Amino acid sequence: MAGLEDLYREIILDHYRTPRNKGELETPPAHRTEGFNPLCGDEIVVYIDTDDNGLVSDIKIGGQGCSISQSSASMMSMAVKGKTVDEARQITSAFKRLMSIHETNVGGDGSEAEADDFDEIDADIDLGDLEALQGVVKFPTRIKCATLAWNTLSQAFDEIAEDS
Amino acid sequence: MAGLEDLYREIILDHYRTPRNKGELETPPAHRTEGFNPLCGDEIVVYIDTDDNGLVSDIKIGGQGCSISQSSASMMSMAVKGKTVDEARQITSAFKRLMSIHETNVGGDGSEAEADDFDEIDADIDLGDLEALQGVVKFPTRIKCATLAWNTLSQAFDEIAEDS
Amino acid sequence: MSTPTLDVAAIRKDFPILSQVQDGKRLVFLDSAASSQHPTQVLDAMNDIYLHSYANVHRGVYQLAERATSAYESARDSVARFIGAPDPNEVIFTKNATEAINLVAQSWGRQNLKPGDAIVLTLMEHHANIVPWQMIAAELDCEIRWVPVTDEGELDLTDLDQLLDGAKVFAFTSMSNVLGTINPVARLTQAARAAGAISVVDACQSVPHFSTDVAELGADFIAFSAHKMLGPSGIGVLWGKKDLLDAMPPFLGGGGMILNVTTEGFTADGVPGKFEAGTPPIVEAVGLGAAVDYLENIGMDLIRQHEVELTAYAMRTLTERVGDDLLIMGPSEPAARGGVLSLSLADVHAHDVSQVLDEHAVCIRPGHHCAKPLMRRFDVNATARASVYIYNDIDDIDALADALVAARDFFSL
Amino acid sequence: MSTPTLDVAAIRKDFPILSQVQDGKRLVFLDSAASSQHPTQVLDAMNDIYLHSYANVHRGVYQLAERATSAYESARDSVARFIGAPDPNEVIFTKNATEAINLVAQSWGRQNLKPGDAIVLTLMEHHANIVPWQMIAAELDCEIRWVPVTDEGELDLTDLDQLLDGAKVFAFTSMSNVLGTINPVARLTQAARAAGAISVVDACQSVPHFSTDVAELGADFIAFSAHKMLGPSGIGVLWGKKDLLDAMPPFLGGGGMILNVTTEGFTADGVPGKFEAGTPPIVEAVGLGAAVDYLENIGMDLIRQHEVELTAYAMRTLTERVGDDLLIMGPSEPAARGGVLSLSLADVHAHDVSQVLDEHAVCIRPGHHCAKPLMRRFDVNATARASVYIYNDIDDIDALADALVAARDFFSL
Ligand SMILES: Cc1ncc(COP(=O)(O)O)c(C=O)c1O
Ligand SMILES: Cc1ncc(COP(=O)(O)O)c(C=O)c1O
Repeated sequence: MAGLEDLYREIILDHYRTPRNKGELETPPAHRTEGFNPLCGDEIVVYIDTDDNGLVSDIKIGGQGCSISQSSASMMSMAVKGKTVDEARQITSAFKRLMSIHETNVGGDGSEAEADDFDEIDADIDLGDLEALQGVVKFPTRIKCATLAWNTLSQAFDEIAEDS
Repeated sequence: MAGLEDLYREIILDHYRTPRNKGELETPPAHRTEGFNPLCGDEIVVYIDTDDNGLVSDIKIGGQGCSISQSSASMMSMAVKGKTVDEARQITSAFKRLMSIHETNVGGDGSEAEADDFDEIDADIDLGDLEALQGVVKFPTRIKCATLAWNTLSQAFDEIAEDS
Repeated sequence: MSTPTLDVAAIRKDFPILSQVQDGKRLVFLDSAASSQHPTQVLDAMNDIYLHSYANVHRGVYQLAERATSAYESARDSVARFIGAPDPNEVIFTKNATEAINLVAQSWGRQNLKPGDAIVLTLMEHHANIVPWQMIAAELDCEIRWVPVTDEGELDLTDLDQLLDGAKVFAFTSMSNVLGTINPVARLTQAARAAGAISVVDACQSVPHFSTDVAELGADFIAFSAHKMLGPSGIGVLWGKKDLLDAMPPFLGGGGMILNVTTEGFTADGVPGKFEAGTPPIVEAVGLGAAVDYLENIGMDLIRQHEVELTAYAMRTLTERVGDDLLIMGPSEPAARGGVLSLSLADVHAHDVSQVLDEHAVCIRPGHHCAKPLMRRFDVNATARASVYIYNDIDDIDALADALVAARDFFSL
Repeated sequence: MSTPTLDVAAIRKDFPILSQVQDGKRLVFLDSAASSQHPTQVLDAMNDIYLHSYANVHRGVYQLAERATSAYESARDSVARFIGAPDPNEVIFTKNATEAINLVAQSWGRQNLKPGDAIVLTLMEHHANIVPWQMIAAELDCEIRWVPVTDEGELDLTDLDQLLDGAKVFAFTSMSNVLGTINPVARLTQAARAAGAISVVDACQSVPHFSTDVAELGADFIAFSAHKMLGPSGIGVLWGKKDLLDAMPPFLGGGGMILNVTTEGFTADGVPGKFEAGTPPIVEAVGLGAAVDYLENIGMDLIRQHEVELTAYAMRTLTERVGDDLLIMGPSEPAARGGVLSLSLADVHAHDVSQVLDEHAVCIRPGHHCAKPLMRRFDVNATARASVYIYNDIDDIDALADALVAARDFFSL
């Protein structure tokens, strides 16, 4: 049995207590996307600004949720800020693969992620702090907490692409 | 366990093989009502003529069904022909009480019949041949076969009363 | 004490799942408001059908089919008796309470609602008693009005008459699955009747816990689920007044709900058949019947008394042990509420609370409890909900208190 | 013989109900087309959940809830694999096949059908694949067209292209539950596609008996019920193509099918959640998963071969033993049909035949089999239907023949 320490690594609690990039951005110019975890009620609002070079020039996170969803959002904001949209999407894919081991067994979001070998595909992507969330896969119902912000980010990118 | 002889008394088979009052009546003046046993597909068509004195002056039975539903219809036609509508309704009630012992447990028709004491209430009504159908109560799913014609008759009386 | 009390130790013997040990700890199941556990009597009744008397119902002449049909219909009789329904044919078996409410919203609604008509709901409804109405309201262009909720977690009935003025439907819960609040059902159904509206009572949280008499409640429809009252998954109940049910068009079409079918059209059967299209939850009905027998055997009043006592003990103990960090939502008077406690532990999120509690083998439920409008009313996005039933005792409450203290300490407030 | 055959004796050991003795006679169960029996493996899987891992799904963090959720979702994976569905999220759990078809008729139908649109059905449909279409056709003023049936009991496809011309839906059965006729599903779905209609396949009688691959069938939707394939009552399956399901509005509203709910309205979740409002048939899904494992373990091809052999034996034996008094409806070639034999015994009514057969502990089903338009087509009002499955053997067929002879003699033709 996985213990609480596997889930609540210190760095996670730190991001939860002191979330980075918390707040709002003015819309427009920023884009605003809301995400829900239908099971527990967690809500994430992603505000995102992209510049003419396709860079994520700014990102802010709103909403409420558990330590896992909030810390994941906080770390995400740091990981993608200043990156190109393409890079941010790659990081998203890498993170979702990290989380995917049980996702198909908790159902509901239509994700078709499979238990790929993370290290092989993503060896060149550095998830940094985010790897602290790896322990979440041992708690299947919490995976959706960890991926909520990322799904919302993907949706935001999709909407931005459609708009332009 | 009740045996087949309890169900298929000779008189029942006789009515089944040689149904009385089989046929149709011209409508109008006759009234035509169809009844269905939704479970097995048996259909009964009752053609009925009432005269100015409230007598069932003629009755014919159409449709198809099993030995129980057909013989019950045949005996019914004999029992009510020449009787007043009120008498016919009384016979119907008496017969339905005879059949009611399990009816609430086979469901579906909304009948609220209870297991009244038949003899007490109906001592003065002579069901004649119809009592041969008493064995049916030991075969709960067949009760609906036996009551089909009678429910159709009641409906016919109701319709006639509404029309006039 | 001379008043009888519930013999929980004896009851627990009937629930093998509760003697489970999780990581060396006694399993503490406090999530019955979501779904309850099953006594062996219920499982045995279902196994007995599968092992000796299984067949499709209503259509066979052979003995297995007769036994299965009679077991299925006896379950209807038991449920009717349990809720005081005058006629077993008023009891419709659905797949869950949610389907029961959708049935009313769609079948009664499509026949009776017109553009501009008002449907009155309360802010403490479960999504099951909101979304079906929002769907039909959107389809038919009806208005939805909301009865507010006070800070104490009770319905604010100040403007009820205005809200009901001209309304066609008043749908409300008999007991909040979040706050534990017990609503004055008879008073509300009477107000609905006075306004010319039908009343639809979501009785999911009350039928399992107190004695129910549909005549006393005065409702037109009530809905509940077997899985919250010791019964199996896969079956719920709609009870409705016979004349209303008779007048309603069918909901789902198929076998078992017809009198006749031709290429030109179909003729629907009477109730309950009309609303039970397809092969029904046969064995599940038998399980529900056995659950009802089990509950009746204990006695609903004794069950209610036990839950009030346990709730009082819990409110006292949790407040003492966890102190000001803990907020218990809903009415402060145990006798005015059911055995459902929604907790907030300072700024530890409910999801995290539950996770720590699971380490202590304490099973509670975090989340919005399918009552998002209510959560928004209280400006929370999740609570940690503990709920009790006949098999819970003060040891369970003590374990909950211990675990909450541990959770608080883990997140070191 | 060197080809493998089904070890029926071994299989029967898994079905305790079949070792029952009725009035001193071996129970002969020949009504699996209505509902099949259950191997202990299926019952054990369900009891195991109830005894060790029961909780409501999708909403709890504690271990019971995680185990229950993962068991429920694994069942979805098993069903998806069993029918070759590319994505488990295309598998929607319903209460029965009837609900599955109503879901398509109402959700897809209300969104896509307009007055004057045509829906094509066949004359051999079960009411479950007729009435839902008649209901939506009446509501939206659509036309229903019927594919006729030949005297042999096959679909008469002569005018199929005309019938499909301009149609929006083609709904048909993969196998007749009365005639045993196996329809050329791939050809029919292709014709539907060519005409721009969606295809809805009632696969109730085929999924339990032959291997199914939704890609090969080319259908847009298929529906079937667990209780005809060794699974429990109370659960059915709708499979649909992902893009169609994604585009459809919800069917029932409530908990579990939403992303968000406010007083203003709701946002629906994605599939499968969108179509699974309320507490789903949790344990029933696990039972269905176990049934699927059991069937896969035997092998669907071997099952099909066994049923063809048994059907051939039955057609031969019954004709020899009962002679000209007996009429067997449907295709005369056993390999062209499933193991369903609708019998007419001269002028003895099916109900009476069944009654006599019950005296011999032979369980068959009399009636219209929820296919009244087909019965009318053949001008019968009831047939006596015997149907076989994996646990039947030639002894069962011999007992059926004996009992039919006795029935004929009892009514002394
Ligand atoms: C061909 C066919 N379609 C549909 C059904 C309906 O299935 P259910 O009653 O499980 O919904 C049946 C079984 O009765 C059937 O045989
Ligand atoms: C108050 C209330 N209403 C409705 C429901 C829905 O019940 P079900 O999911 O069994 O349909 C629940 C349970 O989740 C509930 O607590």
